[in-house]
Amino acid sequence: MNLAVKVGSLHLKNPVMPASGCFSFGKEVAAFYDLSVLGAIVVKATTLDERQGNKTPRLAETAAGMLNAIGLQNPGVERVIETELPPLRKYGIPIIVNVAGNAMEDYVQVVERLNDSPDVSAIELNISCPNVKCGGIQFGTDPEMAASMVRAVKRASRTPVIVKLSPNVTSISEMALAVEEAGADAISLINTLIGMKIDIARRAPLLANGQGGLSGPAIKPIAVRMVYEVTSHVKIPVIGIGGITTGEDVVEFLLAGAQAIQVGTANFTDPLACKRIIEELHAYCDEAGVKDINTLIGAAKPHAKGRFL
Amino acid sequence: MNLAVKVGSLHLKNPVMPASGCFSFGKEVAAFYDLSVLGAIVVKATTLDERQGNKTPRLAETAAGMLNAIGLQNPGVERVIETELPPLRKYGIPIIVNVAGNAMEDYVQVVERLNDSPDVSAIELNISCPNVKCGGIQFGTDPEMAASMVRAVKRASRTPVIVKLSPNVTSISEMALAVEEAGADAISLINTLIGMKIDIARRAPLLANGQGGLSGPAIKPIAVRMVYEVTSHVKIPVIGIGGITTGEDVVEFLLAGAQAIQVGTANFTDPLACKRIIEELHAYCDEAGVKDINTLIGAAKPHAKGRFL
Amino acid sequence: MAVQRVLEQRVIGPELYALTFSAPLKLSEGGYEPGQFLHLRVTDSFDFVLRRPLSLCQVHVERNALTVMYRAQGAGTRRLARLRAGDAIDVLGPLGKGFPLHAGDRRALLIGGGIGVPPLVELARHLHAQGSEVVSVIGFQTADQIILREELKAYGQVHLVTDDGTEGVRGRVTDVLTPEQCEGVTRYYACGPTPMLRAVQTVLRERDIPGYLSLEERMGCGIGICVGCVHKVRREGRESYVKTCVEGPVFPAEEVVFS
Amino acid sequence: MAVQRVLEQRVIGPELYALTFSAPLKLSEGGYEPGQFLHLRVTDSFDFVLRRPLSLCQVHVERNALTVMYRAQGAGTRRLARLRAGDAIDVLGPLGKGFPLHAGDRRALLIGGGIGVPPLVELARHLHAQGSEVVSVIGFQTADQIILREELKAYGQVHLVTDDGTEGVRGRVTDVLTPEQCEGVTRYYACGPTPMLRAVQTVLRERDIPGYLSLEERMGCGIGICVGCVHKVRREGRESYVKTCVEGPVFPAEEVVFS
Ligand SMILES: Cc1cc2nc3c(=O)[nH]c(=O)nc-3n(C[C@H](O)[C@H](O)[C@H](O)COP(=O)(O)OP(=O)(O)OC[C@H]3O[C@@H](n4cnc5c(N)ncnc54)[C@H](O)[C@@H]3O)c2cc1C
Ligand SMILES: Cc1cc2nc3c(=O)[nH]c(=O)nc-3n(C[C@H](O)[C@H](O)[C@H](O)COP(=O)(O)OP(=O)(O)OC[C@H]3O[C@@H](n4cnc5c(N)ncnc54)[C@H](O)[C@@H]3O)c2cc1C
Ligand SMILES: Cc1cc2nc3c(=O)[nH]c(=O)nc-3n(C[C@H](O)[C@H](O)[C@H](O)COP(=O)(O)O)c2cc1C
Ligand SMILES: Cc1cc2nc3c(=O)[nH]c(=O)nc-3n(C[C@H](O)[C@H](O)[C@H](O)COP(=O)(O)O)c2cc1C
Ligand code: FES
Ligand code: FES
Repeated sequence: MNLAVKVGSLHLKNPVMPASGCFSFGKEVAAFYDLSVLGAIVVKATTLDERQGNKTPRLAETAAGMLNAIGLQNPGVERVIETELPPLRKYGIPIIVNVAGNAMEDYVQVVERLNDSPDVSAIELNISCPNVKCGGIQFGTDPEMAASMVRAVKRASRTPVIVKLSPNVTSISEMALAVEEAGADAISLINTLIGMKIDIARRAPLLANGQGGLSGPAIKPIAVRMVYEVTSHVKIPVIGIGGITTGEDVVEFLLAGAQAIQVGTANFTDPLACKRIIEELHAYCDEAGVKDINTLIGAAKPHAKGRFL
Repeated sequence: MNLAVKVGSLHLKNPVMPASGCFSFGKEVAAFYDLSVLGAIVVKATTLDERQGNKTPRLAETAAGMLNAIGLQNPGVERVIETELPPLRKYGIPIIVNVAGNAMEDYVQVVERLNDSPDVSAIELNISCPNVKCGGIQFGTDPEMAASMVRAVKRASRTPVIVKLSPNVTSISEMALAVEEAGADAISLINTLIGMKIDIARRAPLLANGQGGLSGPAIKPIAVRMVYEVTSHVKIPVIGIGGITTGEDVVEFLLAGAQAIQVGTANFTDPLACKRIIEELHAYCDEAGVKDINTLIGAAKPHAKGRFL
Repeated sequence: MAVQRVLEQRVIGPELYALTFSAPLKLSEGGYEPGQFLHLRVTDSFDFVLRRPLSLCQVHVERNALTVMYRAQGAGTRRLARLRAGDAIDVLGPLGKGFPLHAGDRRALLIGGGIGVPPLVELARHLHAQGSEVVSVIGFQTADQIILREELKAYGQVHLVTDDGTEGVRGRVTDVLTPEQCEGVTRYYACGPTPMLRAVQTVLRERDIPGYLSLEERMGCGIGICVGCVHKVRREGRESYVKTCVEGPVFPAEEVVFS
Repeated sequence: MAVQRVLEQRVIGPELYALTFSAPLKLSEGGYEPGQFLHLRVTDSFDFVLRRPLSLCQVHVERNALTVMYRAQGAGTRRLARLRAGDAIDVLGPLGKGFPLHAGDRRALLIGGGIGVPPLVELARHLHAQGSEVVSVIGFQTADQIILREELKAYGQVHLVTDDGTEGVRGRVTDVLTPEQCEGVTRYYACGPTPMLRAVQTVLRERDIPGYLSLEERMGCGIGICVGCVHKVRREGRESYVKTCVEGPVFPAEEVVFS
């Protein structure tokens, strides 16, 4: 049975990778299992300089989901390159670095700096973080700004550029088409939806930041719809993200058109989540007689080649 | 203790009403309890002519929520006026008619026809139904189209016009400001988020319509955020909707700035939901020493007058 | 509707269960019809915002209890299967319109497929009580799926069919609905998967036998407020979608339109 | 991490519970510290995507079991309170850094507020075992909230404080931390609500006594991957947010910055 997929020029031994910000830089989870089972690893958003992030509380639980307002806390690109990435080499899997910033120059500078690291397989451009005042979400909601960002980063980057889109837009396809046109090598979606919880005891928003990003199983139907819609409009590969918790969830995203997927919140509920999901995916293919997982991709679309496999 | 609130010129004995499409025209739930306990009643979307709606399956369950693609099945405005509304008179509560259509003329004609009914207290303009090809969602995602629709309907309507907004937009405040400016008397939000579920056994979208509208507890954080945001920008009253299941959920929406709320999906889980929620709200106010529920409205905002009550 | 007590959960086959709970109404006073359904809340968790419709299978007047039989196929029914005697269960119903009885019927044909068989048991009891002869044709995928055969035998002849021939006649229920077999049948009642209902409708229309079909649509509310559960019917030459939860799940066979 | 068995659920006060379950590690081999926490999955439902952190309170080496004590305040802990002996529970941990022991300490002052008292019991046992004198100051809102007094008495003197004076001294724990009382104290350990920790830090800084604070921040993962649980610390003159789940929950008091 073949679980290997390609995302552009990236070869993944299976379509499962952790989502940025939900796996830190890998070392903590490495205490639970051998990370080489993963399709790839996506590390926490990296900015030019170190960031402290938002005040606490940064987390809230919601029905089948959670809100976070971390605010991009990270040690800055230098330390990421020097100390965080090298230990990941030994797993022999692609390392994708999620890049964030305020202005376009920040992004370009981070990407240029990452060019020098031998460990980076691709960058994931985070123009969709809802949790910082100038966290790039304006780039994530305006197709023209997104396109110019992608052009600038593509010019600067040695490695493939995956653009991570925000679901907080009227038309996700319009955003996707704009970044494809601008040269993106792949698209990942979705980032979190903007949400809020009020602490009725304190009569104030629960999160110190007021609002936060909603993730988890609650958002899965929105993510599946966006993957289905975007893959019907663009030709570049799409990585599906949102509420994935089981192997069957992965199948759902693949059928909707995703080439690969990322697991976020589920890592918090269960540190073994990615490993378990890969095993479940394997078991599913076994039972369903799927010889090559690529036959599932897009198979839920009308007239899909794979539809009646 | 006072639970009564005003939504513009509408006087509600309490802020709780069923959401459109989740209570039909009331008679079925009337077999479970006396509808006069409700703050108001909002009936199913009404179109000019009878509509059959979409093929089945029309429903799917999701984590803490559900998808629906009913497609505005309704008997048409004539029969609504003749047979559905008169039996509701006896409850002595405001009757709000949710109005939908394709073209602007449809909406205006329905509203004009409703002017003749003595039973209508207000209309709720549904420019946000995601489940029909021409169901008005284009009016719900473009501020200028929304504004022109509101102007036309305001000119035509004898009763107050509540505009129901779609959450599937980049900026909910922009939509809200546009309809306020165009003369809306109130805003209700949110309608459902567009979602999808894939049936992995059939390898096809589960709903006959492909995509559907996501509702239920899963969307509550998004709804609360939008209510908080919109009430920070507009002066007209806002009715909060999305995942409300308990009295405490109502309090959360009021604190976020909602003047009243609607209960949708919870009616399916529990036919007594609205009645129970009103009782829970009463009990909450009792315990928390809230003498007038209006003191809760917007109290979670910084510098809110009610904040430190 | 009210919170009831689980009295018994019994395994009756592979992934097949019989769940008995206290009735939300006083059964000795009637108030229920065979063919109606119960709308069960799975748990009080948000994992299941929708209830699950299961047909009324057996009525125990002495214990004032009801039994449903179901296959644990999806997440909700698998969760129901974890209930144990003593647990609470939120039960709405019985709901909908059941199988109408016609006092003059001499010979009633009951046709059930798989997990569509349960509502036929209570129906057979009522038909038998009114003096109608009851003939049941029940089909299953394979022998280990067979349920309620003995219960139906108590009221009349039972023809068993399995897809794979592991027991009874090999084939589909319609294979048994020969002209000879249908001789003298005054009315039929069918419940099972949609393809079976469609085939039964076609065959028995040819034989000019009136009957009823119990339809299976996904339900939201179960009480007529969500308009999710509709099925197409033809009445007075006009096709329209009607709510199966309140106007059905049982419909006169000639009304039902399969698309 | 592994699925464990609940051995006992005991009510120890109004909305207060002691939950004992099989340990996910071999306790006779060590591998835990007082002050560490267990990260419990509430149920396998999506109602609770986040685990709940509860301090290790008691270690039962013979039974290879652990006890946590908690207040059922929100939805998750209320659900935990429904667990019964024999139920399964998914336990991650013990996690984090606990209270460091200093062999030379003559007199250790343990300060606990409300549901912050539990981790002090295992700490007291360890301190007592190494020969340090243990003095505990524990505060509660009111008399019926008092927990673990007898358990702490087994290791030394206990000063009881209640907000309303229904038992012990009326007031706050800091009211008891007089210069006389602190006489000879070589180190303190505190766990409780943030306002208490802040007050304790201030008072004992004045008395020049070094100590440790166990902080309470909302946790996502509990293992260092979400960066949700941070608290501000000052190290070498520089303030930064550190993860309380891996670098804490216990920190040297002088590092902790309350804003
Ligand atoms: C009137 C009526 C009577 C029924 N009686 C019985 C019975 O006696 N025994 C029995 O085993 N089954 C019966 N069914 C089918 C039963 O309702 C479904 O098998 C069950 O709802 C599936 O739930 P799940 O949690 O296993 O699946 P999930 O896939 O988790 O269900 C998700 C949603 O889809 C709905 N759904 C999924 N499959 C079906 C289906 N086949 N029919 C209707 N809704 C479905 C569920 O109700 C739920 O809303 C009946 C259905 C209807 C409409
Ligand atoms: C290291 C550590 C040790 C703890 N030890 C104990 C203990 O031994 N006994 C005890 O009773 N409590 C302890 N707590 C507090 C306990 O974790 C919370 O009371 C509990 O998580 C609340 O969950 P809930 O389901 O009741 O509330 P909910 O409001 O449903 O919780 C929602 C979310 O907020 C978090 N949360 C809510 N209140 C708190 C809080 N006060 N602290 C941290 N997270 C919170 C929950 O973990 C959950 O993620 C400890 C907290 C930490 C950080
Ligand atoms: C705590 C937390 C931190 C996150 N940090 C980042 C981040 O740094 N960069 C990014 O692109 N996305 C970030 N995300 C978004 C996730 O990568 C993912 O897109 C989202 O959570 C949806 O997936 P899920 O439902 O599986 O969690 C974060 C999400 C969470 C919950
Ligand atoms: C089955 C169903 C039918 C609906 N029909 C309508 C409708 O006719 N008109 C409308 O404005 N909204 C309709 N809605 C949206 C609800 O009124 C409400 O805005 C939404 O469901 C969110 O609230 P909830 O989470 O409480 O369900 C419908 C929702 C559902 C679930
Ligand atoms: S199930 Fe809701 S109308 Fe029938
Ligand atoms: S709880 Fe996730 S990093 Fe500490």
